[in-house]
Amino acid sequence: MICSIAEGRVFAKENLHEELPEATLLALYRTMVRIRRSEEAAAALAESREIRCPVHLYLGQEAVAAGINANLKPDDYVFGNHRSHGHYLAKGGGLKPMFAEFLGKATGCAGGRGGSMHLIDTERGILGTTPIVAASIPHAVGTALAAKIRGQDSVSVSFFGDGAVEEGTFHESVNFAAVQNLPVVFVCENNFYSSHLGLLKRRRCDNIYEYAAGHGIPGVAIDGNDVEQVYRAGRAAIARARSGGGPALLECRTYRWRGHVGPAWEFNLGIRDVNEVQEWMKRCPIKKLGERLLALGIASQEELDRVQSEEDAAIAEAVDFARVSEFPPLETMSAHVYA
Amino acid sequence: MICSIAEGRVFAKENLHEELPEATLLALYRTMVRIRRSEEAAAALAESREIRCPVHLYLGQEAVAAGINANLKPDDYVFGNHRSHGHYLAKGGGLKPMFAEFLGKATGCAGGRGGSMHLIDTERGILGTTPIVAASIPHAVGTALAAKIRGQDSVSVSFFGDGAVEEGTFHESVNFAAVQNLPVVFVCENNFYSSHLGLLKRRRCDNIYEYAAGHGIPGVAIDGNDVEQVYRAGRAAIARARSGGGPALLECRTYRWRGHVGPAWEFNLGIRDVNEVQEWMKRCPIKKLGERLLALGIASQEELDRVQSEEDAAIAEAVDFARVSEFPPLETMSAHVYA
Amino acid sequence: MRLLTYGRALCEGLTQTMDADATVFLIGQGVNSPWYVGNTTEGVYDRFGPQRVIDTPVSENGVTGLAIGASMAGMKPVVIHPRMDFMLLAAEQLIGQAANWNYMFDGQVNVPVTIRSIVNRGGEQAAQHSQALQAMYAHIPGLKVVMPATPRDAKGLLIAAIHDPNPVVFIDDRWLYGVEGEVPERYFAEEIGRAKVLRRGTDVSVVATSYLVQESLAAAERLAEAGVSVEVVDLRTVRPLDEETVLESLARTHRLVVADTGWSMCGISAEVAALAACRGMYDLWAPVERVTLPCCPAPMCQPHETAYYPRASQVVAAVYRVLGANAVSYSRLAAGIGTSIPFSYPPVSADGSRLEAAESTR
Amino acid sequence: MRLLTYGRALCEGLTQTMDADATVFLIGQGVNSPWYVGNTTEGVYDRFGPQRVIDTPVSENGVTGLAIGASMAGMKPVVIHPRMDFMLLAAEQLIGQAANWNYMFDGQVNVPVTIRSIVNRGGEQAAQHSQALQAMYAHIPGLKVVMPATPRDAKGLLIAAIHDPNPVVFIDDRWLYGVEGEVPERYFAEEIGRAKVLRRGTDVSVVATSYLVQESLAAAERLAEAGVSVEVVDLRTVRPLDEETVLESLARTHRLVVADTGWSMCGISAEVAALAACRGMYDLWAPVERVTLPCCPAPMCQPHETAYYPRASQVVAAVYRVLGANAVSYSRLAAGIGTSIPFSYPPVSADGSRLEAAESTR
Ligand SMILES: Cc1ncc(C[n+]2csc(CCOP(=O)(O)OP(=O)(O)O)c2C)c(N)n1
Ligand SMILES: Cc1ncc(C[n+]2csc(CCOP(=O)(O)OP(=O)(O)O)c2C)c(N)n1
Ligand SMILES: [Mg+2]
Ligand SMILES: [Mg+2]
Repeated sequence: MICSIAEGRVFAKENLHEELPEATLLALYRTMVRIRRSEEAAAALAESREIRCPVHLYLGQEAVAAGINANLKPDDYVFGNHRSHGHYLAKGGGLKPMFAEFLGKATGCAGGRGGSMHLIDTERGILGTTPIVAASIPHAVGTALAAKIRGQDSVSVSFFGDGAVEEGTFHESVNFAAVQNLPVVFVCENNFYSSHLGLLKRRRCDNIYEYAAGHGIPGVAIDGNDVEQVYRAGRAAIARARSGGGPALLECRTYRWRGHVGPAWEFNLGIRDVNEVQEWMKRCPIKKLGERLLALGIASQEELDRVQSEEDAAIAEAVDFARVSEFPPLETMSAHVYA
Repeated sequence: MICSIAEGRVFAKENLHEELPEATLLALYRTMVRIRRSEEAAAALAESREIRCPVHLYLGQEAVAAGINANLKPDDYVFGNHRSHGHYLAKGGGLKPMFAEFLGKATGCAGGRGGSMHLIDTERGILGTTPIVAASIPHAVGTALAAKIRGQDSVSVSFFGDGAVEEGTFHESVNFAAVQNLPVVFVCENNFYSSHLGLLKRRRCDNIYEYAAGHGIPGVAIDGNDVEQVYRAGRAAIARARSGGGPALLECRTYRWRGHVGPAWEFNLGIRDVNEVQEWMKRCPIKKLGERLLALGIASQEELDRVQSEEDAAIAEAVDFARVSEFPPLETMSAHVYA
Repeated sequence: MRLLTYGRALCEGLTQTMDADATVFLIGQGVNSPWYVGNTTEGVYDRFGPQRVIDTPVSENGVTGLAIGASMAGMKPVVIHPRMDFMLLAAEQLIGQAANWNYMFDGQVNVPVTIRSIVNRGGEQAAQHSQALQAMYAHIPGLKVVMPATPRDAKGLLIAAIHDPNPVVFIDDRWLYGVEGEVPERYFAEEIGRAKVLRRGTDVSVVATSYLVQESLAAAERLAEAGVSVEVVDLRTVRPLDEETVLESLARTHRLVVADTGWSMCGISAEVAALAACRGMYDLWAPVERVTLPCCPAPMCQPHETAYYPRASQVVAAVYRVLGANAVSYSRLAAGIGTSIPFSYPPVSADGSRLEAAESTR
Repeated sequence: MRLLTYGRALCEGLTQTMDADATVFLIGQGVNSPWYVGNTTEGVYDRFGPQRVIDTPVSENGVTGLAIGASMAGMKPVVIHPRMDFMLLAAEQLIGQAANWNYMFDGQVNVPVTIRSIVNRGGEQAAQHSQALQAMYAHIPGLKVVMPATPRDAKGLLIAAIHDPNPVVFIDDRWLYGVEGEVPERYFAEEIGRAKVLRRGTDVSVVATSYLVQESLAAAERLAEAGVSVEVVDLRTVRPLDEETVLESLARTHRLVVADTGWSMCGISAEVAALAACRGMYDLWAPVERVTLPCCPAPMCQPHETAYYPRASQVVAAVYRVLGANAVSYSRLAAGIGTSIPFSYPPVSADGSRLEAAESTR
């Protein structure tokens, strides 16, 4: 379902249709389940007000984070936004530090100073997510520039939403990466909404990938609910970037199931139709891959269920860990203003 | 020489090849000569340090301002940048207030508070030029929005350089105008340099007009040294905007003869080649139209010379006027901070 | 008089102005959303339609710039930035363009734009969703900056801001939206640039902004029970600053606490303290105290967040500190300029400890 | 010691740091142009090549943001904004991102970026090419702001800024580029956060920033001829502010003039005056005087421009004003707290008129 490829600037075609190894498919499945089940746990904790900080759930978009991150090494960089639980987990971030951070505990990945919108795991190339729309796009360009200057082969991936392309910073970043030929992949998760506003209330056409042509780099729109397609496109773009081919823009078309922030579903608010949500839920990326795995005989239903129960157990453990952890001491409030 | 038209979003084709009436051609010629000769006068005054404020000369780009503005009514809005002498004159701004402003005199169009980079003529829809790159692009979108809200048929034109498309503000403005379908025409004067940097040091491809497609509006690249082509493309875009068709992007490919700022030629500084400048000077827009007028028998050489001597006389008068004018009184320094 | 909440007062002011003046329009992120702006634009879209109520893409600089452009053409746009943090992206258009335009063009084109800038903090939103940056804008000639603290001012100053021929940064704090107070039903404007003494007192002046006005009033109430008479001055406008009202209050009480919702350094509290040092020095009997945010970004976790934001108790403590201070300069005494009559406010021990202890038992 | 101009000192500091540390790179508009940055990057491109000296598109927010990103990855970028005005476009990345990062992530990722921000004014460039916005950045916890006034500091503080693990806004004024002074040839750093007494004096302290330090030194020279002993304190760093050095000076001289190159309201001069009101009040014998830009944008025409920028003569006039002031508060006298010994500095008449008249004949 590749809608368009900017003329004369294509990925190698064969890469986009290759069958993926079983182990890869199983790993993708597990990652998506981990994200799905932790988001559901987070939703419940937010509903019960145990989580008090704003949580922007990734439910429905799991294929994007899973498919892209599976192509990255620990020293590749990933930058996200307000909706980054999935990016963090898919890059290898731990469940315990994540849930502890949601609760503002000292054991949280940001020491209880960030909350859900500020996840970090320096060991895994996550140098911090920021909820200011588009603000992290130049950061990803910067780590790519650092890699280039140092002669490292790290690639940077910038995850952002369809709303972020409305910020000029997006264009400034892409243009700079293009002219400097930097190893960065721009992944736009087009879920068709920016908080309460649908895509066509904010732009004239549904054609985000076309910005790539203007900036002189490859751009493709892909089915962001098909993790295999995301994986292949990500692999091609990342390999190209790593080998000096420069940046690319992937528009992954997907959908967030819940409302913009918090656990609510956002029906009947004049924002979106129940039917629309249900249509997209039928295209659940986990169900889709699960059915493939069953059909190809790669896994049995039992094995798939086991993945889920294993992840559930880890999540339950993480939530307990978070609950029993302490808040940071009051005296540390003013610490770390300066390094 | 239309390089490309964003697919499915075209101007009416026939408009682009029609012969222009004699009076129009003669008026375009006069406007270009007025700009040319005042810029040369300004260059001389800057060389002798009579003008002390920075002057960004429009020499070589005259066809763009002349061709576009000839399609505008007095209550259409025009916004410019640091290099706006031509925009101001072509929209009907007076020579006396312009030269007086260059010298910082109370009789200047901005009362001696702006200088060359801040020209204004509210009677002619010039609400002020600003030298902050790209800053006036949203202003033009705003006057277009005002016209739309009021049900006025004014069109806004935004003039900016190839450097300005590197500012995110450009994209934010175009996207907003597109989604709101506003009567604004974006005129990018691609003179291939942003101060000391050539185009391909700042972007990967020479394809500015392609941004239009990403934003879902028509975009064309035209020969900015051919005033007839500029006039026709401007007319089509302006008429389309006026009749509710929405915005368009015109990339006018042209060249500035002098250096970025001031009267110097900027040769042998490692910035640009003498040959390149000479090549472009051969494609002088005034010479080109002059030859057409002679060939078509619309004007004799004598008549063309007369245009120049009339303009020269008016310019000399304006310079004298500026010289004998007074500075604004010292007590007014702090006036007008608030309206 | 009719009671109204601050949030509804904002909405009423906006609606009445849009009714009265067809050149007013509303633009910004979330102006037609159930969340971004609380109840402050309720019903406005239904009443005025998509031409005059424009929900925008996420493009702060562009949108602010185009509102500025529209205002040059004679419109009176109200731009909403649902968080002051996001407005940083529009700093160039506000500071570089709007503030300079009227001056730069000799008064020929003014920029009657109103920027409604919402401070929206707490709720464990952390550092990037909590900033109160009034000082940035108050620093700039050409801008006006208003910070209503009461429902009446929310309405009256919003109406004034929209009609003001200059760019006005109108800062409202969501913590105030639920505050109820008397608000005239009629269409009226409060004067921009006037502070107001909300409570008369004799012992100390507390000059405050925004929600800290409410906290200062609460502090004054508590202190009155302890026999301390506090004058509360609501600045209302931070640029232009109503220096005379502050100085008059200082001349009456001789002691000054400044309470501002932003940071201290080069903040509003600095300017008011500087005013005392420059123009009120002879009236000042004790060092000025500043109640501001601590010198760090907003924390996230609940205990830190609770400690971070100053409340009435911090104002009370600051009042005790200024009351406990001596009114005479030892350096001047040493130089033989002054007598040795240490002065301290009657019910307070020299270091203020007695009353502070009493306070802590509340 | 070797003499060097301020501009060349900047260049030497940069070059030595890039020699010493491979993680340092230079990025910004015009870093390799003959105009934008004067002579402050001369030879740097030839020495370090296009990998480490990157001239950029006109994209202030993006470029600042990517430098911040590179610094998170362990690089030490130096971003040049050839005019502080243009840097407004990068306000969100600086204030929203860089300043908060280390705090928000519990000290795990710091942002060692240096923002060289050039104040470039005069030359009839008008309002949008003249701004000196140090106060905006000084207001923000998490940022450091340095403003070297001498060639030695230009080099030493630049080296310190680049090595500082925090985001540092380094502000240099092109009016200083030609100033010559002693600069060590060796690779050295000055400490960020320390003010310096550049001239000892007993009658009044002039606390100044950037080029107004040079003007204040000139003023002190003139005033010395008139028998007035001026202490000149160069702030050097405006955030963190070296409060102790200022207060010590005030404790010695008891009179304070603050001279800052920016606007007054909520400016650096406000903070220093507030410091006197809050922590130096007992030492203060006269109202504080502030020497700043007038409360308007930069004008264009030559007579206005000349009048607009404060110079040594404004510092001299301010010194006379503080010397002419009384050291005793009449309000305290009236309240019976203080004696009635009006105090005025020996060679000055009560209203300062005698010496001011003398001055005006120079
Ligand atoms: C600069 C800025 N402006 C506005 C916001 C408020 N905001 C938070 S999330 C969001 C929507 C972003 O939409 P999109 O990028 O599509 O991401 P999604 O929420 O769909 O994942 C907005 C407008 C913000 N955080 N930062
Ligand atoms: C925001 C901003 N950044 C940088 C500058 C400095 N500057 C002035 S003109 C200019 C070049 C602009 O190039 P272009 O837009 O192509 O216009 P041209 O000079 O070629 O007409 C630059 C970078 C500025 N004025 N404003
Ligand atoms: Mg979205
Ligand atoms: Mg150009």
